[in-house]
Amino acid sequence: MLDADFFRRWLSSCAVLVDREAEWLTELDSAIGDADHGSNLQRGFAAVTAVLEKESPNAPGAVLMLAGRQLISSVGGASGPLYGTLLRRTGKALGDVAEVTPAQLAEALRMGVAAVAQLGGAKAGDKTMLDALEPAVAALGDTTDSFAAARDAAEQGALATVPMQAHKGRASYLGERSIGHQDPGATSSALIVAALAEAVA
Amino acid sequence: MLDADFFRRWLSSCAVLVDREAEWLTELDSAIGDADHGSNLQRGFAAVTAVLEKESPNAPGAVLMLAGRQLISSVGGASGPLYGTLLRRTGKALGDVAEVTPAQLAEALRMGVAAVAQLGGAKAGDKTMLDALEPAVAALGDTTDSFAAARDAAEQGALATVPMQAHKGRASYLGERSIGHQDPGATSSALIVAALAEAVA
Amino acid sequence: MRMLINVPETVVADALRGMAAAHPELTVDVENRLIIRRDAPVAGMVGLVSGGGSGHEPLHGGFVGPGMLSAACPGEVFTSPVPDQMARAAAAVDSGEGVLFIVKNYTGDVLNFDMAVELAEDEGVRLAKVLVDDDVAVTDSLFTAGRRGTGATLFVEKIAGAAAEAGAPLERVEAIARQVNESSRSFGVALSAVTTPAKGTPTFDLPAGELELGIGIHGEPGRERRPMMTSREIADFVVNAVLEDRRPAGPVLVLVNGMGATPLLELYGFNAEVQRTLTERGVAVARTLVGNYVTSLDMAGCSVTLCQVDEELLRLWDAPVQTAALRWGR
Amino acid sequence: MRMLINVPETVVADALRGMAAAHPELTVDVENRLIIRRDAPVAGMVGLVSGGGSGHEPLHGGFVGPGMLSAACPGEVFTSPVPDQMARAAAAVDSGEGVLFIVKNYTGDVLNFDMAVELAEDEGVRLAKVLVDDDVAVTDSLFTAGRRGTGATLFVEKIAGAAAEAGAPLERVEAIARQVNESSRSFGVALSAVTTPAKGTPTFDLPAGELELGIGIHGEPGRERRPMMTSREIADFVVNAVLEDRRPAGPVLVLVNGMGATPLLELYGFNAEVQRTLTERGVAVARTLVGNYVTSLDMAGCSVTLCQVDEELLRLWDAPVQTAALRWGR
Ligand SMILES: Nc1ncnc2c1ncn2[C@@H]1O[C@H](COP(=O)(O)OP(=O)(O)O)[C@@H](O)[C@H]1O
Ligand SMILES: Nc1ncnc2c1ncn2[C@@H]1O[C@H](COP(=O)(O)OP(=O)(O)O)[C@@H](O)[C@H]1O
Ligand SMILES: [Mg+2]
Ligand SMILES: [Mg+2]
Ligand SMILES: [Mg+2]
Ligand SMILES: [Mg+2]
Repeated sequence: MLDADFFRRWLSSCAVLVDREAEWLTELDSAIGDADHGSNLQRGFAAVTAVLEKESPNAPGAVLMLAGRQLISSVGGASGPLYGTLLRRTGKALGDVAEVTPAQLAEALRMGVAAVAQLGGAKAGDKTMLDALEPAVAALGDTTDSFAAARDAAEQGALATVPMQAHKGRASYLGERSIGHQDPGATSSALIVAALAEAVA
Repeated sequence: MLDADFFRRWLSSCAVLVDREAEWLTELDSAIGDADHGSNLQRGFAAVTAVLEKESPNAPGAVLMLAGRQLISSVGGASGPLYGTLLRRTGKALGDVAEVTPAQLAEALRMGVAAVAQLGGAKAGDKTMLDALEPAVAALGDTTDSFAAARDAAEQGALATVPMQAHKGRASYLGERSIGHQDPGATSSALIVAALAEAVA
Repeated sequence: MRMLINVPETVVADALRGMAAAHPELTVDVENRLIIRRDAPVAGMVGLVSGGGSGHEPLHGGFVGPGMLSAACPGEVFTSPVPDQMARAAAAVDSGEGVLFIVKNYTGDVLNFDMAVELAEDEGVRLAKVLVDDDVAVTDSLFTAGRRGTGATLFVEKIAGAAAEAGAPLERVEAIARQVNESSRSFGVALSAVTTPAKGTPTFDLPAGELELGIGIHGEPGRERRPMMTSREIADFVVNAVLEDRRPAGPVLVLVNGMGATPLLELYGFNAEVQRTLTERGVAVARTLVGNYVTSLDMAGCSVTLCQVDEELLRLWDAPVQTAALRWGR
Repeated sequence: MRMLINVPETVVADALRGMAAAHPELTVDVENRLIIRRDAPVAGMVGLVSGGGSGHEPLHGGFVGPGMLSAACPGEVFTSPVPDQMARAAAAVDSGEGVLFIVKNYTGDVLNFDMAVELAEDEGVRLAKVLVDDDVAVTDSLFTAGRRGTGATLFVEKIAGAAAEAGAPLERVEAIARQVNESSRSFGVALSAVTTPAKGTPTFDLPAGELELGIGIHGEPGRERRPMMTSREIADFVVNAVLEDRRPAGPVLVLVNGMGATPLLELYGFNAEVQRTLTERGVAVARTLVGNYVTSLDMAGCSVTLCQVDEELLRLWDAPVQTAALRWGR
């Protein structure tokens, strides 16, 4: 069973990974975007860490909803509302129980990812975070073992964005020139899913 | 004897030499000035050439006064009024005779150079055009043979500005950082004197 | 890094403090990142709120004041602001007549402003929203995020601002803003890439002697790279791109906009070529504005925006404006 | 070369054509290189003429109009104009009340304006001349050309312009201009060198990560090179240099001026540091102006000018001005 502490660990792993890879994310965003994805997420997850230190909700759902709200209020850009919605929607789906099963989390995350797709209007193949998030939630099963599979699927998904032409977000302005670059949002999504696997290890 | 045609030849040699060395003059001016000396003189002597094609005064004095006025009206910067005054004052000193002797020219040029010193307030050693002009007019004698000596003296004078610290003009803003560079104005003065030697050859 | 900054993290807050000091006629809320007309809310007047990533100054903060914006919300550099800013701005400028959000069409801006609409409506503010999407370098289709908002933002903010100042109701101000956007088209070129404080190196590599055609204002590369062109050739190319997308049926406002690092001397020279090519193509020019207004930090380059105007829009354009960056009339 | 130009030879004429198109409220004489108030000569008003090399835009042409200059004479890039221009300008703006020449203290400008004084006086115009020499980076001694004229030019032109507009006689306008210059001091820093159209490469080599202290506005290198400093450190250094030369005895006008390529975002942030250090040193600030006003083409960097003002100068500063680049009041 996964309790609020597990979710705090997940989010703090996210913060660590994003911090570590911030320069790379910004580098990727500079090739086909506006060179801010790394600093956006650094700022966002630092704010999440800070708010979770101040307020300590006891339910997984409340932790994620608080974190999501904080991302929305501190990131800006496209990724702020999108990742914020991912966490908020997932948290909402978890309800206010004190512990959730991996299967419940998998189901809730699928709803979170669907909410991202709906908000941004993107679908698989558009070269966005969805290209990492969708394979990840598809790989999630009934046990925490599946977190590692989700991580690998997200990583594969991020790599698979390289040959794609972007159809959503800033990278779409480049048309064919967006081909040949890895999508920054898909890359950070892979980090977030990797953090999930770390939190359970 | 030197007639109006000789002075036209001198000025057209000036135009040719300045054209050929314009980039170098600008380069020198970029080290300790504002990177315009070459284009300033190019513009100026092109205008002189043009006006002399239209109007053809018959007296040496008139040729130089027209050329000087044209430099003043087309160059701008420090060198426009200074070289303009050099030619105008020299021309004035030559009066309206149809031919002048080398000795008369030498005397007139000395008055021209003195006028430059008075207008700009500079003296030998200040790292200006005077450091080429003064040795040049000192080397001028009673025959046209002395023109080559004047050319060499001007060249030496220009080279001698390298170790000087500038006390006049833009280069003086640099203080000690002006040391180690050849003065652009002294360099163009050496060209103008070299043109004199060419005109007689 | 050739930047006049302390650390990348504080550039926006530092700039707001500097604006506060230079412009006592504005209310600058450094903590909440808002620039507001000192006299807001103005009784009987619709509020106009815009915002977007920083790095495009004077857009938007320099356009706050009588006759133009009621408030501006600056985000981090090239990052759209967060919904809290726009919701707070809406509350601060609402006199009861409602508030219009002017949003440049970028995914981030659209999403954050949409969330702000929800927040502000929860607070009881009546809201309308206009998207600016004038950049013809981007194909507007189902397979892109749509055209970007660039230079036309200035036209929309100025003209809608004049309408609001004159007491037009929300629906009318919104309709006018929409008309201005629909009548406007832009195209931009870069002669150098931009360096953001966070990255510290140019966002793309543009060798001297080449230029990028169809760039945006966020350091994104353009659609195409070419060997350097003359001012005359660039004017022909840019104006052609704009006119091919929309051929104005009447006189136009012209914005010859610098991207930040192109000297005014060059911009004015470029304007001469833009006017020449417009004349050659039979486009009548009503007014021309030349300067660095919708910029991209230290990018060298320019953009041209044409906005077809009828008598009403032209009257609103000419109406008095009193902001940090745009002032005339009274 | 990263320039939006046709050929170096025509940049000034091209820019004047572009200004003419953008500013129907000005008389722009492209052939004779003059920018003149449309209503000149104004009966009963002293004429104000300035000029200098191009490349410092909006100085001087952007400051022509009611409340500031009567005419401006642009030279080639970084090259002072020729006497014929100033003489012609003087004749065009003289209403019989005489004309004041405002001359930045550079050898070229001084010599050419002096020749223009002779020409104009021959035409019967009564002339006065004020030299602007505010740059404390240059030692003012018998062994230099004296201090350079930089940012204070804006203060002199604005304040003397307001005095002239108010009908002050030539002697009074001259005295006020002189007082403004004597009350002003500046210091500038460069974060990059400048590239002139004629040369096409930077005038000096400034590696990223270093800055030049004490630069002028013509691409001359400064007095000293140092490793890059923060905005806070630069503000301390610059303000210190200015105050060491002249400690104001009363409130000051502050100009935080960009050299051309430094983004407004950075300039405003720098202004925050300038204001902080002024407060720490007990200097009272009456007004602050932030922007690119006295520029050096595409140079990155900034300068700070302080001008001590009494009540009269402050009133004249606040008086209405209607030019392309500076506008307020009415
Ligand atoms: N419509 C969308 N749907 C899903 N993801 C998107 C969409 N638009 C952009 N993204 C993701 O957001 C990432 C960029 O995030 P970020 O750089 O933080 O925001 P911005 O593009 O506003 O600068 C992209 O790499 C992409 O993965
Ligand atoms: N006061 C002066 N007296 C004599 N020559 C001077 C003086 N000031 C400058 N010069 C000469 O003028 C040259 C610079 O000319 P130029 O570059 O055309 O003008 P500017 O300095 O106005 O750009 C200097 O190299 C110097 O030789
Ligand atoms: Mg981005
Ligand atoms: Mg020079
Ligand atoms: Mg962004
Ligand atoms: Mg010069």
